[in-house]
Amino acid sequence: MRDRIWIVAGLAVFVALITAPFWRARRDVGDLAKLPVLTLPANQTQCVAPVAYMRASHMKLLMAWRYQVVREDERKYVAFNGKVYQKNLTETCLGCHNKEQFCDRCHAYAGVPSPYCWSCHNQPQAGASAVSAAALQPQAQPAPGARRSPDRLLSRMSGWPVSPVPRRAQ
Amino acid sequence: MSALYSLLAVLALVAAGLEGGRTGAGRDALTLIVPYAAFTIFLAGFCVRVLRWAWAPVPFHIPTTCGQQKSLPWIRQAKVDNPSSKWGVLARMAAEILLFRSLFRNNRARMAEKRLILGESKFLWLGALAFHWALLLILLRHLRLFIQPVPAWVNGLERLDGFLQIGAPQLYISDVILLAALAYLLYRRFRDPAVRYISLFTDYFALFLLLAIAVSGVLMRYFVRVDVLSVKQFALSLAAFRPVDLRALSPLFLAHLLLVCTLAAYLPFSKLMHMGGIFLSPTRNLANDSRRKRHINPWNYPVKKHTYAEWEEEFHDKLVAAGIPLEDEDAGKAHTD
Amino acid sequence: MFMFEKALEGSRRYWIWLFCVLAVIAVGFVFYMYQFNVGLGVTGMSRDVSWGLYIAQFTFFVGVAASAVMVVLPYYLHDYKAFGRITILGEFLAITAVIMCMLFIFVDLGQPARIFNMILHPTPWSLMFWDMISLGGYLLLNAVITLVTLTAEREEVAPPAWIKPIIILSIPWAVSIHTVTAFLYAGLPGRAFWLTAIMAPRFLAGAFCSGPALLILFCLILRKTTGFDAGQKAINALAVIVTYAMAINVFFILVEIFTTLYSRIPGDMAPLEYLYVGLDGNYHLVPWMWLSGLLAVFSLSLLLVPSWRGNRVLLPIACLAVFFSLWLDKGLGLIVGGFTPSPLDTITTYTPTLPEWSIVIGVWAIGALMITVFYKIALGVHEEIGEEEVHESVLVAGAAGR
Amino acid sequence: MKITRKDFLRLTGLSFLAAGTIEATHAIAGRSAAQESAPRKETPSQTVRWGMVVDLRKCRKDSGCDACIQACDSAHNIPQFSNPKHQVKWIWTQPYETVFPFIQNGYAEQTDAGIQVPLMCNHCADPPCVRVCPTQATWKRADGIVMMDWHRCIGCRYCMAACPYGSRSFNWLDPRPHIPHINPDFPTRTKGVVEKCNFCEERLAQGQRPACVDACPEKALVFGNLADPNSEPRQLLRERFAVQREPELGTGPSVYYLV
Repeated sequence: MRDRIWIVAGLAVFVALITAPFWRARRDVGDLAKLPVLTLPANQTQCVAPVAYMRASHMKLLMAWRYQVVREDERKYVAFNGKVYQKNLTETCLGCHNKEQFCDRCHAYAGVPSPYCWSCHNQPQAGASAVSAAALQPQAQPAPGARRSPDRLLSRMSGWPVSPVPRRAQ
Repeated sequence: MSALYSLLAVLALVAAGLEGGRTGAGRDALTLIVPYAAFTIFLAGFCVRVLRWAWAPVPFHIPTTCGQQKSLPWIRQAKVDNPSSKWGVLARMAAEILLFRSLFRNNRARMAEKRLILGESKFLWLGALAFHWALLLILLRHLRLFIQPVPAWVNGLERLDGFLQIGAPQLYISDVILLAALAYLLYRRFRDPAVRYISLFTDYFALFLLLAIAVSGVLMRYFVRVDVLSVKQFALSLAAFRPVDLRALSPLFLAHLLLVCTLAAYLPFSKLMHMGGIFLSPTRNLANDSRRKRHINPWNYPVKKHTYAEWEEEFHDKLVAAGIPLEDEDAGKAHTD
Repeated sequence: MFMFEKALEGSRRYWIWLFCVLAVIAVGFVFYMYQFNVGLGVTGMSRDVSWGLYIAQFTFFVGVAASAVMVVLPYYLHDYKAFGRITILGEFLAITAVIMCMLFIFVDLGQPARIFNMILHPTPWSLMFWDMISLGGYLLLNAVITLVTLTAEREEVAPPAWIKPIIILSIPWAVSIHTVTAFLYAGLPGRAFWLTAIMAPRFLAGAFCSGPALLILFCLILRKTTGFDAGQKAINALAVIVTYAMAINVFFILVEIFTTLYSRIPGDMAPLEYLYVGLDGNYHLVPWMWLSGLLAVFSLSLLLVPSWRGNRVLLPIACLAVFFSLWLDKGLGLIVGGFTPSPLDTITTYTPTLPEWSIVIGVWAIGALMITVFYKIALGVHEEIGEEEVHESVLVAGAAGR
Repeated sequence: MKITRKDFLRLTGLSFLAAGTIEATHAIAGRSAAQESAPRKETPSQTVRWGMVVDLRKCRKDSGCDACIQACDSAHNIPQFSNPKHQVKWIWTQPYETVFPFIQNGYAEQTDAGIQVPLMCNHCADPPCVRVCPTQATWKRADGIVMMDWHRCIGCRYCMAACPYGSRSFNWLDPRPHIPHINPDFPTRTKGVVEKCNFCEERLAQGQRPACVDACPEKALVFGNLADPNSEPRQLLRERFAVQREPELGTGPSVYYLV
């Protein structure tokens, strides 16, 4: 009986904690649906893989490149559209993308702590040649060719091509 | 049988999540109606259950105790296991909630060499502790999707959890622990005939549901990647009550979402309410001071009494007339006889 | 974890001791975080002396771990009953020492976050891989053995039959952990000081005197603090083991010294000169190595005389001398000597720094914590069994005393 | 998805024990397992084996010269620590008598005494560092280069103990603040990993010679394919007396010195 006050208070605290994201969201309702403003490359329209794949799985590609370059001495990457790239974080990736305005902003938004890549890998001296700022809008449709992916179940689950990364990659 | 039915139920949920997003109406249902409905049911149901417990009468202190009660000064009291003060109760509840103290005492009886042996059985405690702590860590980590900007402590938790540099995205230790603990808890239900006998549909359903949630989450993180940006945008838009329809949300994510919503909506009606109930266990959250302090039932109404003496006085004359001995007058006589 | 509640009740003295140990661990942890953030540059190690106190301590405690075999073997293979009460103490000492070894390896890693690469990329041609297997296996064996035997003792039933082969397996396994650890060093070209076939035997001899010496000291401490009596017969037998092992250990060292000095190969002589007489004006370790040698001679002279060996005052002194002598020899000289002079004939002095010592002492404190808790559990189970058998009045008196 | 499944299997460790045992028996049988990175001797079929010949007579002419070291340091972001204990060296010099102690005889004219000999990783045919590395973070490539994977190194420093030439350095501290000018095209290292000369494999991949070879004003460093009898280093080795460092250890260094 005398404890009811404490129980109700505890319940109130619990409800407040659980609904905290809602209260926070009400406070800055204007900004929320906005995705981070990312500086996209000005001189390129196509990344080394479809955007949808890169957005979800760029880390897999980077790990595969890392393994192939360092351990297998394979440095050429033939992209899905036949273009050939150097497997090189600093020159190829950062040649187009700016770390602070691209990588870091997205990572901060998604709450992914900065990976340990940067404790060794450098940014190119000139910096990215990008100028156009654009909010990244989610793609309405998976990239073309998604349904042609060999692994149908996984493709269905993810909604886009599962792996343009060569199979031998680690 | 109940295990099979609950597995089928969970698989049906998974299938609904995977396939439900094909049509516009299905998407709306999965991304809009289900989350809000589930959250409402969870919140309202949780509050109702806790409040009903709060209004249940607990007139007396009835703690179960496991140690020496407070007694004579030279006898050492088990201050936590048998608390006599508010602080002792607090410590006891903390040990219960954070360390599962009661489960730590779990025993297993068996016959060996023609006698009953109460042996230790700590694996349930270990599995339960590992599961609950890993789940808490995972829930807190998910805050990165609901709060913008992401609080530093959430990032800190992620760093700690992903301390081991295994793969990219980095392996979370809590994911491994959660899956291992759930697998063990399920295995335990199947292995022990006694436990299997008392296991019901709901016991398996909760386990399979949690397992399905964990597996779908692990799949999304490590194997079938989803676009975290859209997921976060979707979560924030839900929180702001301005839901956006995102075609980029993958079927696997919808399945994960549906499973989580099911868990939330199911929780108030299930044994999973021990989440709130543990705080209200009267055998744990009261001090054992019944022998030192008089606990009066607070809602005792004044009972109308009619004592024998009053009755005798009322019928005094009739009793005398009938020759029945009176107590107050004859009492002395009887003694002297 | 198991029967852990025995460790949760104890006298005020017990809790004060635990608190002190925890405080030391906390200090060590703070220094480890410092090292983790800044790098191993906070230690005294260098490009030339690239292993130091951590690896040396690891090597020494592998020996302590392996020594459990010296009580397990007589008890299980030769049915030497006097060791019945202390086998569990030996096995707990092994568990503690192996965990300390793993911690010393962990704090020595430049990239501790990648430790699982050892398992993700198993490399059977690396001795480090086999060291991981042998240490991990030994830990597992001893954990299972102690758990099963102690549980059986507590439940007053005979241990299950399947534990016997596991106990027997743990005997060669104990030999393997120190052999593989010796092979870590002995298989390297260009490190003349380590390139010797007698390394593994010497390690084992050192292990079989330092470990039992520590066990004797623990038994004596337990007798003082808890009244637990290992039995004079057991302690005497352990002392004999220490004596023989120490004699063999000293013999092996002398054999090494002879081979090197008589052959007079400059590259082989240089590390010995550095350790025992100083090289090119570097006398850094000379006093410590001579102290180790003197302690060895001193302890041997005490141990070799039967009446002194049985003496309650002289025995612990001899054991301390054995332990400290080997600690200096293996826990300091062996590693630094292997690296000095460097392949390019330079001498870099190695002096452990304050953070390094603090981390090492922190790991010791973790060891002290573990051994306290383990022994508390073991003795708690003994006591519980004993209590049920004694007269009730004694029981009441015992409870009141506690 | 084969990749991730493989990773997953490795994580669970189910395949690990079985594979480990098989490989172990191979290793013990002396066949040293897996072709990819096991320590092994030069095979006859090898078509490329990179090697270096150092002409000490040419190098000696300009004993104050450190062009090769400078070139390497700036190409590979080598930190410059003032404390000698923390130094990182890929190519460095050491007095002749400490490098080749066996050549001293006490009576011959000490023509070479006191000169500085450039030293680097020998890229041995049978490298002890590769043999001891517990994670295959260092391994031998088909073209003879002893490579390092700084992503995988756990910093146990076993390779440093195993190398009989002192060719390996450890990052005792974060190197970045100690690099005078960062070359963005080559990664720096993180604290806690071992590193050493890589024969400029990143330049070889682009068809260039190692930085030190290009930088030497006297052309005292000659780089080429030791497996090709007509290569420049092979011609030099035919014509002149050459020594390796500590050949008696059986490591088979790929760096030769013309004395």
